[in-house]
Amino acid sequence: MLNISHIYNMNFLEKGMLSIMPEAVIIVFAFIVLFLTFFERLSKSNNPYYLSLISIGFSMLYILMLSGRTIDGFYGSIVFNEFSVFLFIGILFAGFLTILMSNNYINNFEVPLPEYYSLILFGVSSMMLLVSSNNLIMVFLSIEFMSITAYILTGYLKGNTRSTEAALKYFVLGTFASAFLIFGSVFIYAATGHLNLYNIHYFITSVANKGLINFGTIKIYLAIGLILFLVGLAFKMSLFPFHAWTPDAYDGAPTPITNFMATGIKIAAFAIFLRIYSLIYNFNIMDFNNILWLLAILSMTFGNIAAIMSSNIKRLLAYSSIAQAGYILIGIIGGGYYGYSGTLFYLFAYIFMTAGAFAIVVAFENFDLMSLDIKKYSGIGYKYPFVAAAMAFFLLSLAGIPVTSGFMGKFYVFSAAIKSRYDLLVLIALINSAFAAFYYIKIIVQMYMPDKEELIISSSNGVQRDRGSGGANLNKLNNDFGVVNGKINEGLMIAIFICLFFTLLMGIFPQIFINFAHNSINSLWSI
Amino acid sequence: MDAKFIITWLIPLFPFAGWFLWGLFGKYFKGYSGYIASAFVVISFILSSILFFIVSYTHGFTTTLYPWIYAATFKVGVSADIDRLSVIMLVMVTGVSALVHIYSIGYMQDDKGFARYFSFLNLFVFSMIMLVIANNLLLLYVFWEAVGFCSYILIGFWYEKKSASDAGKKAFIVNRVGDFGFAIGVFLLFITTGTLNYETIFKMIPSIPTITVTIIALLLFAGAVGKSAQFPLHVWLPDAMEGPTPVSALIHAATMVTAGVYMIARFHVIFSYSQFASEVVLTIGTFTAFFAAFIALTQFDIKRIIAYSTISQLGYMFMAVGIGSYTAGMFHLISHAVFKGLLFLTAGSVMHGLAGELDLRKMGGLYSKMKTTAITFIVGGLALSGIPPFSGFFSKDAILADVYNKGFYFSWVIGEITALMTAFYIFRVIFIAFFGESNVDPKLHVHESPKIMTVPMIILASLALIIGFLGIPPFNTSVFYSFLHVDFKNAYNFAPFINNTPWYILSLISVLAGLLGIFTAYLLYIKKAINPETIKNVFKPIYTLSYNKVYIDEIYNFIIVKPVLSFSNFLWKIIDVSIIDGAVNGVASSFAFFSIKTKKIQNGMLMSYILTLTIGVVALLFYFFIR
Amino acid sequence: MDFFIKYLLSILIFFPLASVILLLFINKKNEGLLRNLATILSLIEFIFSVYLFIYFKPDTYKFQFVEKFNWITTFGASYFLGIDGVSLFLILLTTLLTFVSLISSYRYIKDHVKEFFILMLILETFMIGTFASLDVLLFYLFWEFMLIPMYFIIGMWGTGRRVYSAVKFVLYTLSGSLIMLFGLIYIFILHYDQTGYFTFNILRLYNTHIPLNLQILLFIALFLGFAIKIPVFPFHTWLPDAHTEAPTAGSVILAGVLLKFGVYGFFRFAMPLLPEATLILAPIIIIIGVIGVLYGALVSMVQKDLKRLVAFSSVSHMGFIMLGLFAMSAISVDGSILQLLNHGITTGALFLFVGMLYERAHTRQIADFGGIAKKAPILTTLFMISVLASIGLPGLNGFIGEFLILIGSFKHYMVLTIIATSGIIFAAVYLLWMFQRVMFQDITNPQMESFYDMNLREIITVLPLILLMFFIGFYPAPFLERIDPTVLHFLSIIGHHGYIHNLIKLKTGLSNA
Amino acid sequence: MSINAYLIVAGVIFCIGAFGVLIRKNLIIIFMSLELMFNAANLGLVAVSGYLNLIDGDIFVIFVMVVAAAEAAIALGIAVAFYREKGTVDIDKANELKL
Repeated sequence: MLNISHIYNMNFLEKGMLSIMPEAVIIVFAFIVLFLTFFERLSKSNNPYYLSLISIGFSMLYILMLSGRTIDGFYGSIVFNEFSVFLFIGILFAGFLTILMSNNYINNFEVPLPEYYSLILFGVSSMMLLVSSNNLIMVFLSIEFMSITAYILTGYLKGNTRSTEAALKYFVLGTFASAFLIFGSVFIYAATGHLNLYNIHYFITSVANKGLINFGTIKIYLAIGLILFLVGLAFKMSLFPFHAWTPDAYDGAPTPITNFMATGIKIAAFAIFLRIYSLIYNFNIMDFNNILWLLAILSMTFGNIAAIMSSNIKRLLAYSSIAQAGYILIGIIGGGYYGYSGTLFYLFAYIFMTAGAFAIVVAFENFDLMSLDIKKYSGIGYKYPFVAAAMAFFLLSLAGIPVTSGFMGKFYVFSAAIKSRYDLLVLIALINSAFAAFYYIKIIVQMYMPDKEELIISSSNGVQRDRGSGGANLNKLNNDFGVVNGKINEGLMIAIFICLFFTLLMGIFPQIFINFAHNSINSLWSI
Repeated sequence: MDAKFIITWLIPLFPFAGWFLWGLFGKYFKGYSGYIASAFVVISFILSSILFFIVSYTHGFTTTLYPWIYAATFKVGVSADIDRLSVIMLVMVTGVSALVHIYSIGYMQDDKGFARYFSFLNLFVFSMIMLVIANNLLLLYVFWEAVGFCSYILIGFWYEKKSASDAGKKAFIVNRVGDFGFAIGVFLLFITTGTLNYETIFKMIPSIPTITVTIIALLLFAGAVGKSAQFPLHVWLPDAMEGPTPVSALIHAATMVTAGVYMIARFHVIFSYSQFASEVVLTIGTFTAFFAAFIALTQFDIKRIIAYSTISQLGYMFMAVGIGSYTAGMFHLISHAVFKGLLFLTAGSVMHGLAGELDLRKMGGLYSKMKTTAITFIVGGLALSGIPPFSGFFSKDAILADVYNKGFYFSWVIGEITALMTAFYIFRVIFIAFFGESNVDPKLHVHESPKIMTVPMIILASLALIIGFLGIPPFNTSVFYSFLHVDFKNAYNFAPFINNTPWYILSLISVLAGLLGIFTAYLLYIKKAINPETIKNVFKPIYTLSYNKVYIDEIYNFIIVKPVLSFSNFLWKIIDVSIIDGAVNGVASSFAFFSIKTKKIQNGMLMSYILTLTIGVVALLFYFFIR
Repeated sequence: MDFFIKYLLSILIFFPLASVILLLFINKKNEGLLRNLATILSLIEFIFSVYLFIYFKPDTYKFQFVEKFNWITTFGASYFLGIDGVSLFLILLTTLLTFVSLISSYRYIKDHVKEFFILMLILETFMIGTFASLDVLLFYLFWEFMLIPMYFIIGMWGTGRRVYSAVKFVLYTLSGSLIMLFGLIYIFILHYDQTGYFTFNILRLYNTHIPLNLQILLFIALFLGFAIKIPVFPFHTWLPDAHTEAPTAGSVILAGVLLKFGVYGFFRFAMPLLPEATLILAPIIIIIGVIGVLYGALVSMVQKDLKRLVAFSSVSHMGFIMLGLFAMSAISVDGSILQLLNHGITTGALFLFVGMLYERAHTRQIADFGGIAKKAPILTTLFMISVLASIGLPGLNGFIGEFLILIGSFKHYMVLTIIATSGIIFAAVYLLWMFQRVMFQDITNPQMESFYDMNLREIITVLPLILLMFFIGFYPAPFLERIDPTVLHFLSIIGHHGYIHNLIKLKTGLSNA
Repeated sequence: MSINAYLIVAGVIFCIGAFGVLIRKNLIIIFMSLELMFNAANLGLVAVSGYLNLIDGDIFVIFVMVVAAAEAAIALGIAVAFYREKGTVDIDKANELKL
């Protein structure tokens, strides 16, 4: 129970600085990296890369120092608590992995490095701000901050039409969506008269206790406001009707950035949505759950069905990430202690399996810029046993096969949903993941069982055009084992190892993470 | 571990060991395996004779080797039930087997599967012994099937011949059909009595409603019909002649095929308790006796003729047990075992002399070339056609007399006619094969079989002379009767004697019938008084019917085999592949179809993306406002 | 030593994984070493499992070799192992068959040897784990991951349309077991609602009280999962493809062990958890089973491909087992469990022989064979023994199981049992016909002239199975006396439910014993 | 004069902006419509905070303006890049990524 007045009375500045320390560290480093541009020699080498890694390390350090406390700064518009710690760590990992992937990849293009890394760092900090923000203004600001970095990074490959187009689409749609978001917050503001999330919660509670919640203007404003706000966030979470940007942006963006969007942005969006939604969950305002129920089912079904016939690995993963968003939403719908902790757990698991998959995509792109078509993966199981095995493992995790974190996450959110009796939802989700397994397995087939014979569904779907991220070079497609020789640099290896480690650990000994998630959920209401 | 136990279990042990040895190390023993195998069987023959005397001077007993299946309330042990019935069977089985073994040494000597042959033969003897001494239905059923398997493997002994392996398969499957009924009978018996042990069952029978007993009896009889080649399921036995001749002698004449009769005798309590079942047995027996003899009239394959005569003789036995005179049935079983074994062995010796020739039309005038064979064969023939003083006369008349005196006149008439036909067809064989002018292919040099083959034949021939006197009429005062009858004392007397015509009248009639048959054959084939061809043409339809074995095989093929196969094909091609699997793959490909359709949303046009987004928003707001 | 006995199950589960790690360090070029080492390790594993048999106390239904450690305290899931008379033999079967199939694939597997043996050992770990775990979540973990190694084995070393078969196998089974997972989670939550604490301990979950209509729905959910694995009649179409295309070792494990999981699942989970639904749905399931018996038999009668024939024959055998299990009389359930082992042994052996034929002739079409007997007497003899065991010839293992099943089910389902019994005729027909066409008659196909007999390795491969066939056939007591208490307890668990209690007592013959 | 009027006006402006984005093909005009939507939101905020005599709404407006400016910069950057490659600012030309 936060008491505003008591905050106003005290010296808030140091509290404020303390509360944003982890973000601040990263921002500072981001600037340092940015300044490297002025020094020709430094910027060419790998310094920005190492610096940014270090910065993540430092910020992690600060989080560990601060963890366990609950600090709110800037008039309670920023809150640092266990909840944020959990997500900070997730986001930092996402950024860390992204940076690790970027190293070799981005050197293949003639683009300035320092800006790139500093933008990633800015992105990370913005996400952290987003998850720790406790005020609609703050939410809006950090979302915009995040999006802007994402737009730039998406279009970062200068002279690459696909990249630019992706940036364009992403930008237009993103801004469109955030317009909805802000307009939604207008209505919420109008309904409650507060921008501070906690006050909103407080207000709604009181109104609800008076039984006026579904009454008159408040109701209408709140409804419109929440729906529009939801739209704004659902866009970032890429839930079904608002998913449209996902495949294109994922496809066009440089692969590390795709990973960044898939992991970091999605987590941050989900986290803030969870935080806001948990405020209103209890007094089921115009049974908002049904809307989410619908969105969840639509997203997972659409994602899976669309993914079945994708031949481009990045697009396939994009569709699958839409489906995954659907699964994660189940946790939020399930609600309650287990639902929310399950959601967090799933998010954390999701980071590593997705990042792992993308890391391997990056690895093969580094060998051969054409290798985005799944057909090009044929036979790599034998050429690169370890990497292929890892890929298989991540795909299985995404498919939700046991001993992987994916299964534990699914199991967690599903049981939470059943606990609050969303049987049909879970059933549909399970059936979904049954046929979702097909396209993950399709990739494994390509990797390990290469031959001319047909699958149940002939892999020869409508689009056969090469979708490399470099200039099209079709004659390279013809050789059978698509991937040219090359060695995977240690950065990627580390990334893959980290992902493997966590995916396996969360699959077999999830208890630690579950406890962690529980703590963070406990602190969610102790703002 | 008393003497009885040891002796009892040593009897099956020896053949069992033999099976093992020849099966595994046959090739190291080379020719000796035959001698040792025979020795084993002889030993168990001696043992069973000892047992015979033990039992005949003391009383029967039960002994258990080890508990076999103990599952919940279902408890069955491997245990033997030794009484007079089983010892008689034991002596018969081991005796005939011993002779056949010895005979086979000569017959099979230059066959590459020598050891294999003897291992299977030993296995058969083992199974037959166990079948005879079993004291519970499960054990009986087990070895019931085991002997079936032995006959399968021995019929198909020369597996390179398609006909042989076909015949083996046919035998096994037809037997399975019978065993199907038998198994159901066992189940029914178990759930009604809660046990499978003979004594317990027999005690409980009177307390069971007659209808149930009848059903049980009929089901068990189905097994007997399969095993003993009675009418609907007789088709396998003639084909079984593809096997080596000693096998036919042992399995398909003397022992296995009589298991059905033995089984009914063993279960006389059940059968005698249900009159209807017994009458069914009688009817089937009577019909089969006539039917088989009718087919045998016109065949030319010497072994097949004898096979059909076996079927017909088994028909007699079933008549006997069908009217409740079990002793008579058993008596005919024993004597038939002897003379039919003899006939087969001699036939084998003929084949041996003619390099495997079976067709009557390619024989003739063999008497001069192979005297022993001829004489023994004739002895067998006389026994078969029931001419005194050969054993067949006594045993067959024992049956027919009972049939008449118990008032089953129709069956009696059929029986007599059958006797006539029997005498005719067997002497037809004798006259054509051993007398008259020779149609033998001049190239091959016909020779008498070696001693090792002829001696068993001679022994059997003399037995065929002697055995009969165990049952000197009137039968119910004879040695055999008095010995065995005690085992059937608690049979339920459902068919009392209604008139006692003195035996000699009835015997006279049947002897006359026999002589008439022989005389007809003489007229036709020696005197040539009437040309067989003319008769053939006169009775054209009947002849063809008999010649083609009444088309039973063809009928089965048409009404059973073909429909089943086509139905299975339908199941596989249509139901399995098209419908079920089609549905499965259909789901998959429908997903593919949907996938392609859904991705149309993702058409790359910014316009449409914005449109979807907006539609989403509107839809949500709409959803809210209509609520 | 007592440590060894105490943690024997864990050792059994993780020993293969340890061996995998060992194998990882061996250069994949060095194939001979890989083969021998893997085989020896699996042999050691088998020897360990024999200890299980030695130290198993036969006269109790209580779980033995129990190990329990906390795993996920939040959900009350624990690393909870233990075996009773049923899982004991299934584990033994698993270890034996793994060993056998490893020897059998010495010559069959030519490429990616290392991967193959590693996958087989991983598979073994997960199979044993599935049988040993008494914790539902743990069970599901093992159960589900088991698909993956099998999928690779079929897909990478299979023949013909291997990828199609592999994918079909995985998707089919996966969709089933996901619906099953739904059912399991639901029961888990129901238990939570009633008691207020989470637990996955199956023994605790047995006490969950579920309203009847819900029970039936949940039973259907679980049924789908297990029935697809077995496979029961309409869900069987993955089986012929998978069996046919898989390499020999794969088919052996698939038929020998994987099919058992369905029945085991019914025995351990579906039926005790949802007793009333079981009692109500039993007739329907039995009807399905009986249909399966005839269907499998008839269809295999017209198969042209050896492996496909054997595959369909196991559909038929599984029908028998379902009949026995759901007739729920002590005798028939005993029979079903014994028949599980028998089917594993027999069908495993059959697949081994088919594999040998394939190695020599490079064809599986029955029409291409003929007259093998002349060339390969040993092969013929042993092959014939296993064929006869599969037919259910007395004196061999198959007979005992089938007979117990039928005689046990006869009381309550007379007509259905009679129909099922007719299956033994068809079994004789299709198997003997196959055998005749393959082994007997004269050599028609010239390339059979070069057919050679079994070598020592192959004889060693099948010998244990053949011996077991005879042993079980002549002396099944050691097996039955261990299975029996478990089965009676199982039936009493089902029985402990209200009005049906007495009915069950009647069924099991506890009262009229 | 209740708050509804302001919000309705704001809503109308917002919808106009949305329609602009929806139907126009020229990139620049789409950006302008986006700005319009933002400003509609601003109007709403100002109105509400004025109505409730609160300050934070107005603060929000300032932030929104700043963000809008920043976005405009990005937008123009992307537009220029797009024009460089495609020689037009017609968004229908942005159809390389699809399906």
